[in-house]
Amino acid sequence: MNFVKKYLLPRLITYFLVFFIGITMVFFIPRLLPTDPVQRTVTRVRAMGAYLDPEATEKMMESLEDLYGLKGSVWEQYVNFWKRFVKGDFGPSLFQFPTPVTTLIMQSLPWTVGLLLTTTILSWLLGNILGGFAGYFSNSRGFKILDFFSMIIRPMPYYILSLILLIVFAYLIPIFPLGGGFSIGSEITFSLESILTLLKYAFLPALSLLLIGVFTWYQATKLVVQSVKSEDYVKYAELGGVKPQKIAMKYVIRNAMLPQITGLALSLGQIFSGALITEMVFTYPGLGTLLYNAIFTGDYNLLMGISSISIFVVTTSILVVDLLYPLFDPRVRYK
Amino acid sequence: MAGILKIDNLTKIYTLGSIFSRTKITAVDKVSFELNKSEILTLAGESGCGKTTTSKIILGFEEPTSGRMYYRDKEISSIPKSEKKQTLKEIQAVFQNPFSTFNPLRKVDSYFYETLYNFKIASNHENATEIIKEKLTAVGISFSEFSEKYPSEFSGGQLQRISIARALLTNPSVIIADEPVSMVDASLRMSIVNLFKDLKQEFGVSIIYITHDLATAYYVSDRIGIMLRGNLVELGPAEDVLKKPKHPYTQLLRESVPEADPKKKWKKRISLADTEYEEYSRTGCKFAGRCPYVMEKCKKEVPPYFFVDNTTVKCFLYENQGGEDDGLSV
Amino acid sequence: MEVLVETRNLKSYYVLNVFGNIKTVKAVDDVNIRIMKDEIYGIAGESGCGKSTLLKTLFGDVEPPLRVIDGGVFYHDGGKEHNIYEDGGHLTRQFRWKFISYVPQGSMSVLNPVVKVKEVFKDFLDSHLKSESKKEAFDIAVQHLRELGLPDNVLNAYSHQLSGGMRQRVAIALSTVLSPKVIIADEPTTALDVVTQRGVIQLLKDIQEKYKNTIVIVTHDMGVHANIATRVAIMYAGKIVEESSTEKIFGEPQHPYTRYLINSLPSFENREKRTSAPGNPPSLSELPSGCSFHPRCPYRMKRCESEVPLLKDYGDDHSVACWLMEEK
Amino acid sequence: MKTLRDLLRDKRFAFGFTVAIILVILSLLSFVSPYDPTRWNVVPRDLSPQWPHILGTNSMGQDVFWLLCFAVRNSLILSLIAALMSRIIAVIVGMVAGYRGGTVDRVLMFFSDSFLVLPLLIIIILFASMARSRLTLTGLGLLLGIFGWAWDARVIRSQVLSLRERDFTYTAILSGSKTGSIIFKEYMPFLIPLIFATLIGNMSWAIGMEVTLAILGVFNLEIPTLGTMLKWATDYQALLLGFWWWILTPVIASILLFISLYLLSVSISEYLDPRMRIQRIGRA
Repeated sequence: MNFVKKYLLPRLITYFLVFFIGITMVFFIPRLLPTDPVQRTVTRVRAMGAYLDPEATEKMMESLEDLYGLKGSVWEQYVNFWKRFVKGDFGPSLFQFPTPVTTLIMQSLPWTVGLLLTTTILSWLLGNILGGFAGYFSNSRGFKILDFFSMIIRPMPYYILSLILLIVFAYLIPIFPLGGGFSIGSEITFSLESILTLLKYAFLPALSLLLIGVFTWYQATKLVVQSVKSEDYVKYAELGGVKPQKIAMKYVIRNAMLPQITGLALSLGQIFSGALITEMVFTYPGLGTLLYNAIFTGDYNLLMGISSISIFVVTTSILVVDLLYPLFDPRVRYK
Repeated sequence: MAGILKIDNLTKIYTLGSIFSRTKITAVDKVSFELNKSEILTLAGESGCGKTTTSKIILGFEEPTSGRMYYRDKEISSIPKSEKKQTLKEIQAVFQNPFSTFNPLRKVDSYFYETLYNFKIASNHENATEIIKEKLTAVGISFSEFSEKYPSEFSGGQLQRISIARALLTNPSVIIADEPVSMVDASLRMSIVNLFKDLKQEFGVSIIYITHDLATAYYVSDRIGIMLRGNLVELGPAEDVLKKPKHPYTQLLRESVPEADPKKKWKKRISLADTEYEEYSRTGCKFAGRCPYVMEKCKKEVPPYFFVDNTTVKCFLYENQGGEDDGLSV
Repeated sequence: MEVLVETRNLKSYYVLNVFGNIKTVKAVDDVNIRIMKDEIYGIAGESGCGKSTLLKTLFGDVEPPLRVIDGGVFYHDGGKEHNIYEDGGHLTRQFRWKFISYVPQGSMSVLNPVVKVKEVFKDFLDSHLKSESKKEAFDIAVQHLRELGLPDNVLNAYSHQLSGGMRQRVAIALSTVLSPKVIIADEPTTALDVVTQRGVIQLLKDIQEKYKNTIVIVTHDMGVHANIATRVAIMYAGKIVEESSTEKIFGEPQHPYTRYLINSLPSFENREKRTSAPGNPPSLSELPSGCSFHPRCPYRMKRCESEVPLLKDYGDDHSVACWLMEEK
Repeated sequence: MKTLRDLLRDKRFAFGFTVAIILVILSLLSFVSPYDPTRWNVVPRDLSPQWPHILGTNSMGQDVFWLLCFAVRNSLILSLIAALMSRIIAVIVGMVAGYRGGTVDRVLMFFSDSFLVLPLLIIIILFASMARSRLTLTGLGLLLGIFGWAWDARVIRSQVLSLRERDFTYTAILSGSKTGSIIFKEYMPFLIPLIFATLIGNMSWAIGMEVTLAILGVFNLEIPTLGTMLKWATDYQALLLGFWWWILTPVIASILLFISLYLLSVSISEYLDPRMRIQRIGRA
């Protein structure tokens, strides 16, 4: 049926192409740069004082090259990079040596996804509703205050806001833990008590993501709503004596939501990066902290693994959001 | 009277949609006509009938899918690059909305000086101002009222006259006016329409007048062509086409024009067309869906042109009366 | 004949603050009209003469920067007279769609694009009827649509699936669903093609003959007025300059501006040279003194430049606002 | 100057403008700084704010106030490089895609979409962590410039698309002007305000990115910028040791910088919106 052909197929094609470009970029960037990771690891090992005779360094360079997948011509490396990627194998992590990169990522991925999913959806909904009503009933006092706050919080990058929250709520008024995802030693069961501690630890990172998210969507929706408010069908409904609340919800917000859905899809990449940084400030055990350690220790394979997985997560969630769009907009469903 | 501009089987097909779902819309379907020297030819029809697309192709803003155009008996596409600018100079245009004809952030007179310098008509500022003054008086605008001003500082009527003056700068032999008066107030409309008639007599300019308003078309033009969904269905002198319309669609159009006379109210009731989309893709005659005299033949075959008392009409009703004609009637 | 809607020296201006200086646009300047039962009242005039603003004020759709400065609009409903601008204009909501309804310009986006047409009908009905009578009111609406010759599947379609003409006929059906006494139509056919326009006007005339209600139609196309209106008022620079039956307006126009307007209209009768009124229409924020047409009027007298002529009835319901009539 | 007076009427612009002026003065002051920002232990360590060290000193023996002047200056320079670089790419891509249309448009927009959609932070981190200490100020500026153009290319493209359909493009063609002069004479007056507003917005993004990269330790820590200042403060646990002035100075300075840049870009783009300018022409 032509809906699939017209809407679905192009979206799928772009999804695979964007994904392909992302992974290729991740693959080629390290190879373009002059520094050779093998050389750097060897110099670091030598700096630690261990004396290596030339032939031992030779064999070490040999095994490192294999670990880094730097064997053979660039094209062969590229092909077997994809082969291993499909199997989900990024080679072992150099810092925590034998454990493969994939298991490390799988440990921290659920944390990030959990935090990200809840805060993004919550902030999107809250921001839209608030922005919708602010746009429609724009002169009431309550929304003036919200405008002021959104002007303060929206421009702030994720790191600065998380730092402030950390200082205020964990240092000056220590009601929240300074970091981490759960108290050391307690294992995660589904008992009420452990869920509560989980929430306590996750509260500050979630709050910082939520604040920026809500206010960004608040402002975006307010702008869209103010333009939708002057559309003919809204004027016509007002002239027809339809109740203002119904107009606000069914006419204004429902139509203002459409550009916001594409907006959500386009900004997922940024929200993901923001989440990583916020996790770092609160040492929340998600991908962010893992990424920080990977950079700190120069763990090349882990870095490549995290980049590829994040590209996969982001592009897939954008595909999902894109596929949700027709449910809201009949103009796409029926030609 | 040698034809100054000849259009032969012009066709433009738009393909919409991405590589997977291709939908084809024939905006202009084998249109042929000839524009004589110092003549006003009207292309009239409802919105979406292809009249504006045709004008865009003639002005070179759109590429035709097929068909040829001859200017002074030379095929336009075959004119070498160097001479192309020369022909471009001789075909000018006047647009519908005066306020979007000029860039709101630039002074209006900058276009005038630019045109004169680009086409090397004037060498220096004084000589250029001289020519501009002359053209402005031709359209009834004084130079002082015109110079150093932005478009937003003029009224609609004034700006449209200035747009006509700009088209006259290069002493064109063909002007294409796309709905030039539909945005102008009714009471001022006549003064601009009269201006077109004067230009024809005074400067011998041939004008292609694009409109949906048949009454003004009848008042100003020598010959009228009626277009429907990309087809030129009827072409002939204004008197015959509008007083004795032959094609059933022209008859419907003629009757549906609300005349400013209470004695001439509509009598017959009409049924509205099915959605435009069906009419575009219809095989055979595009009017078959609404035509009161529809025959089986109309639905299957595309009617050819027939030449009946110096009007070309594309309808089977006239199959036996007039001889077949290749649509290039004088 | 019973009066339904009446204005008494109504003045509604746009008060604009353009970068510090206050500019008042006198869109409706001291207008007195009486709209009767069972007639089609046409308001003609060029763009920018204030006819749409008059319509908005008649319907009670007044939002800043538009403000009613003086006078009032009176609805005669059930024997009582209500001035809708008496206490802040909130009175209008109870009259909407029951006593007076509105047909918008035939623009593309009049119906909510993301819901089905029947949802829009439901919204309009719900806000005016008690809950239990909604179901059968909706059935009346469906039956109503069928009477107006609209196919049944229109209700289940989305507005982008309908053609321009169809969308406009749905808007007209919507405006008549609660059988109001007065229907206000602001340029209902301007955005439509000639043939579709004829179909829509034919529909409006059928409705008026069937329900014996009143239609107030505003358009700059004199041909439309000739075809549909029983009485026509000519508006110029915020004032009504002439008002009479359609035959008289077209047959023997008295006001110089009306005469220019009628004579400048091309017709299929003959192709003699037609002249339009000299000069340009004045801007509503800097109106000339006295009669606002005097700068362009060839019969200008001393008096026209200073005194504003009042709209006076000079016999068998033909009123004109021009000092020439006093001389006759 | 008249435009400035008009702009100052808008409260948001007034606030943003004053803060920006203060920061620019700070960065100019850095040229007269008595201390060299890269040398340590030039002043007694860990002094709380008192004369002559208005903002106190840090654990590395540097005066926080003069360090802040250098930090603001370098951050502004970095963001200018990044913003100008991304403007050039955004304008070229936006113009070509908007004016040419067809497959060129589709391919260019596909690239801009993929740049928009991919988590750029990860890719930039990959890039920066490889270069690490050799990443100079201009190096990072160019890097951020290469990744910062996607969103604005889209905005410029849609503006060019709408301009192309306007009749005055055809009037210009009929007046014999070639594509080049059409773009400069006809479209530039519309595009300049857009480019200017997005430039400031991009500067704020670039500074935010620099702070993030510095915290991640992928930037050369010798160059004093807002990010590296914060990095040193957090590494030396300034927070726990109670040196609040050391950590709060970069935090507050960057908050003020972000807010002022945001307010400037919002109010300027509103002021320079073509519709408003046309209104003003009538009045001027």
